Amino acid sequence: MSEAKIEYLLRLGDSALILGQRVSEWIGHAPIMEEDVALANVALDLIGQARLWFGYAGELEGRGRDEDALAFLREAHEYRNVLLVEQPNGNFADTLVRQFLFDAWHHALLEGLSQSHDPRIAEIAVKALKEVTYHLERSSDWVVRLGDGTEESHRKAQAALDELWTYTGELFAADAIDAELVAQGVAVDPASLREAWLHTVQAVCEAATLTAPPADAWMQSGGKQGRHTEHLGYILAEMQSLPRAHPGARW
Amino acid sequence: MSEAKIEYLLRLGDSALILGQRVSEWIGHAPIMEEDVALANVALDLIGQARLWFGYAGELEGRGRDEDALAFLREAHEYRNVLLVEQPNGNFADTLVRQFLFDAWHHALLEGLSQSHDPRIAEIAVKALKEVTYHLERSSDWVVRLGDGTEESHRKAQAALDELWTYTGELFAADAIDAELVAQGVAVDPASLREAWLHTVQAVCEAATLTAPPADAWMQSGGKQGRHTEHLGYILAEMQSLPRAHPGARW
Amino acid sequence: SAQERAFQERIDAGIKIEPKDWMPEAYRKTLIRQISQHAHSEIVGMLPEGNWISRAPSLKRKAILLAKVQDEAGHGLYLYSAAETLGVSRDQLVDELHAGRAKYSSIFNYPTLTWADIGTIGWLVDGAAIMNQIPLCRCSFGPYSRAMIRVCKEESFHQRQGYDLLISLCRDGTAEQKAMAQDALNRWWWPALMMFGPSDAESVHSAQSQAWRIKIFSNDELRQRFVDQTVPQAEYLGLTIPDPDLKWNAERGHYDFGAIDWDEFYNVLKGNGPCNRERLRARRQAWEDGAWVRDAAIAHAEKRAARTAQAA
Amino acid sequence: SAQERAFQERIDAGIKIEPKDWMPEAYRKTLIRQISQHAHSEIVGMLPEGNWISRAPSLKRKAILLAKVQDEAGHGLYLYSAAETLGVSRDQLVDELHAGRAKYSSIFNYPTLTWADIGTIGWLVDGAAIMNQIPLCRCSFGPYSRAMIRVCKEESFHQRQGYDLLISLCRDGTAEQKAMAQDALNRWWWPALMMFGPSDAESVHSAQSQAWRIKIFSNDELRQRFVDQTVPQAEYLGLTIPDPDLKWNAERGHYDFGAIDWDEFYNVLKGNGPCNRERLRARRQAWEDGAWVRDAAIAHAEKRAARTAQAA
Repeated sequence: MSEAKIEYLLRLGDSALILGQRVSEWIGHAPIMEEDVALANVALDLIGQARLWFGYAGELEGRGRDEDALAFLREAHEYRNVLLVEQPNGNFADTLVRQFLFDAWHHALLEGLSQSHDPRIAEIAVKALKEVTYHLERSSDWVVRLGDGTEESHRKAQAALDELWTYTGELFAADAIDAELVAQGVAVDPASLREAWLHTVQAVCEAATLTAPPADAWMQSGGKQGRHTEHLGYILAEMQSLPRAHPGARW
Repeated sequence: MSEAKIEYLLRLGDSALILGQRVSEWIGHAPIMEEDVALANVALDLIGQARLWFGYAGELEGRGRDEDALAFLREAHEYRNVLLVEQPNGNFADTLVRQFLFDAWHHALLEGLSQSHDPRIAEIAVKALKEVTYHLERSSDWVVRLGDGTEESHRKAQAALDELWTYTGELFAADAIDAELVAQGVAVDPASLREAWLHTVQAVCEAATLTAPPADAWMQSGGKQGRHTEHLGYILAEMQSLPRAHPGARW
Repeated sequence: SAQERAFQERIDAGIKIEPKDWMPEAYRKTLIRQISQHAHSEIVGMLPEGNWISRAPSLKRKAILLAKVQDEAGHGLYLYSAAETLGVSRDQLVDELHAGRAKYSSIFNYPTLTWADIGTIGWLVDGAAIMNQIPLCRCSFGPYSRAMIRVCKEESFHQRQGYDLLISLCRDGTAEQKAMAQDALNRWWWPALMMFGPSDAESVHSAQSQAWRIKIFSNDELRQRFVDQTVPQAEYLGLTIPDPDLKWNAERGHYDFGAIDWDEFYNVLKGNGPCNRERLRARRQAWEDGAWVRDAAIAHAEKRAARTAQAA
Repeated sequence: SAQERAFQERIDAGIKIEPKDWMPEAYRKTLIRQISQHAHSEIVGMLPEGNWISRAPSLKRKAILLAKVQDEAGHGLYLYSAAETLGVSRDQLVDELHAGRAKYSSIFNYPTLTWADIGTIGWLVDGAAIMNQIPLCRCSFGPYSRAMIRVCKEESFHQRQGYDLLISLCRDGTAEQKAMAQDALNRWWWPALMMFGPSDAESVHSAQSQAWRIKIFSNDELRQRFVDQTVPQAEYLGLTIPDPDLKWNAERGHYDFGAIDWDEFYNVLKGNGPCNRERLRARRQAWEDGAWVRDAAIAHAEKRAARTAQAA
């Protein structure tokens, strides 16, 4: 039982960490200085959330792995983040559309998890939900601004949406881990989030004059099960380089 | 004594390895398919040379560090390559101008080392010299082609030359290690290579209709002593990721 | 027609067709499609393996991998040359690839996720490629046949190197390294079997191509041969082939194996593989980013020619 | 003039000058230069530290570093706002930076080569900055003084965090970690001392700035104070300050220290530091790459305003 829960917590933590890592690559290079602040803020929130999920996962596991052991000493195939968050930053539209597609899901998920029968999960979800409410507001605003901005920004936002869409399918696909925890009232059924997500996405796309790709398009999957895209290995090589070079050191 | 020689061998090996690593980033992405082959060829030669220098360094050191321990288990500040080779690939002109500036020096250096009183060094240098003769021919040809090609290619080649020039100074700067080995007839005095290098560079620049920056421009230094640019850390993080993640494993 | 009959008789007699010989238009077209598809596969195939050059875990393995990817570029170049003897230019063929109109081997639309994938590609993907290509060394079109002889020699070398890499992981390696190899086999096994193409019942063009001797064996024959060859190799590595239906059939003298998921195959072919978009994008980008370099090379060659002419 | 006399009297009486007040043109210009230089330093200063966000070795340290770099962006923003009260726009100031006409603190032209550099920057660079800035909390120009109060509060927090990072490396860490810290100190010590500017004998503008109370202490005074504060901190870490001439002078009640290599200082100022070109290029690139985003934001705001107007 506990094993499924650990796996589930790693999925939550890994998605938050990898997106936080990606977003933080922007800092110092944002198109507007206010965005250096905003991007750092989102990255900080996500990394903070990852720490909470990892902390709980490590405790349940009881093998002495703390948040840093989980973040820095697992390989790509042991990571459980969704594929969406490991996609490259690309241009600002790619980054903000990725953020928006994730936020809309993350928000619905955390709303659900704040009702979890596991009080620790519920508590973390409540805290994270406050942050993610702001994330979603911000990324929605940007998608609208870019979609309904200039011709160039519209083209870029639409291209980003078309490109990233294929990674949204697995957000709603349940596997045995989900099923087990849903049955216990611990987790949320991913499929149940889809309607709310699609509703948000369609509303924002409409305001942004963007066209959401067909809901039944071909979808990639595998991230939650540890089958990633070629990008994750590079992210981890960089992120883990220092702890890996100094085994056992503390920082 | 041996310590200076080990240091010197690491300088030779590290420059070859890091340039080989940089060049190999191009494979599969070259502007002309024939260049995928040629770039791979240069990278292969350089990595082969690094293996020979490291092999000898490891033997002299006698602490059981083989070529892989030297390549994969040293940190940036322990690397002794010149700064020039760690500079980013940039566009094809940046890569080929970097290669040319290095080849012209490397060629003169290996010519000198093939007369080294250390027979092992002389032997490796003779072998490497054959390869580098071709490298220099190729990179000179490309510099001429790009410099005396289109307006755009001329502009890019000149920009690359202006950008990279500041990293050529340390190629000719001797320190205590050099002095000690020069006195023993083992190494070549870096300062003695400068004239031949400048002659090659000026001849190629002339044919390429490029203007070499002033010889007395401000020069960066530090690579040979382990003070690098911010780029090297990223190169090593990626290159070393696998051996670092699996301490003690053999591949 | 009489020409066609004479052509077929030469083929049946085992005489090679050379570029200057008369040939039916359909033969020419089929060959261009087949050879260029093969060339594109070599070129696109550089990408998944190139992905690990910078991260190869030893200098020797790095050199081997670099040399292998270099060979692939070389194979691409000969094969385009062989296609060019049929009256089409490399640039035209490459345009077709970049426009998404030409195919390349679907196997390269799978990602290389770990170092073990590099060994597994050598072992299975090169292994399957050789199985497909060795018969083509005897194909009817001279330039293609000669290119295949050279390619096959190098590829069997690659295959041995890939297998050797896996031996290091599986027989001499740590538990993690062996697990990495098993995971790679799990992901590459079925795609490798699909490399032989649809089963004979579904396969189009086969009969004509066999008559022309540009296809020698059927897809299913080759696939069976591959399975028979590979199973003992997996056993030696101590790896489990991810097929519960796999077992030796003493009666047939072959291994039986499970049903292939052809939906996946057609899906990847349609562009829905994990890396289709990325592979094509990487090649297009290389081409577009390199335009100014090619322009410069041409401009310089022209200047030089003009100067030589003036001097004469 | 009478106006000028009255202005100086207000300053002498410790009354703040506010943007709407009359002020001498030279006072305005000097302040714009000083405040914008400070703002630019915050913005460029994000780069050397940002270089390690992706590689921070623990999640806690990563969060701390992110928050710190975020604060720097925030400081840049207040400081540009303070400068804007003097009748110049942020875009104008940023253009000056990108054109290479405006200065920023030379310290950011040194590379961050190891993780210990992040701690050392917090300890020494923020330490020196605070030393320079605390007096400015009492400077004569209201918006600048208020910005400085906020900035100093956050920076002293950063300094403590930097020092704490070094404690982990030096007192609780491995020999390699401590060596990393010593190496960082060796590289950053002299550049940190140079942050206080040329010695008083060489310093231009100082007298007038002191009269206007936009400079409170002399460069040499502040530098001495910094050395006196820092030496015991280095001792606690067990690190050696790379200055053979450094020693306590009981008579003066201060540490004596060696001569500063001003050639290096002027060289870096001239653009020859290890990272001058890269820093400026990174900022310019961010600006150029972001142009379409800023255009989109403006276009959207205009569309929205037009729609609102139409609806009304």
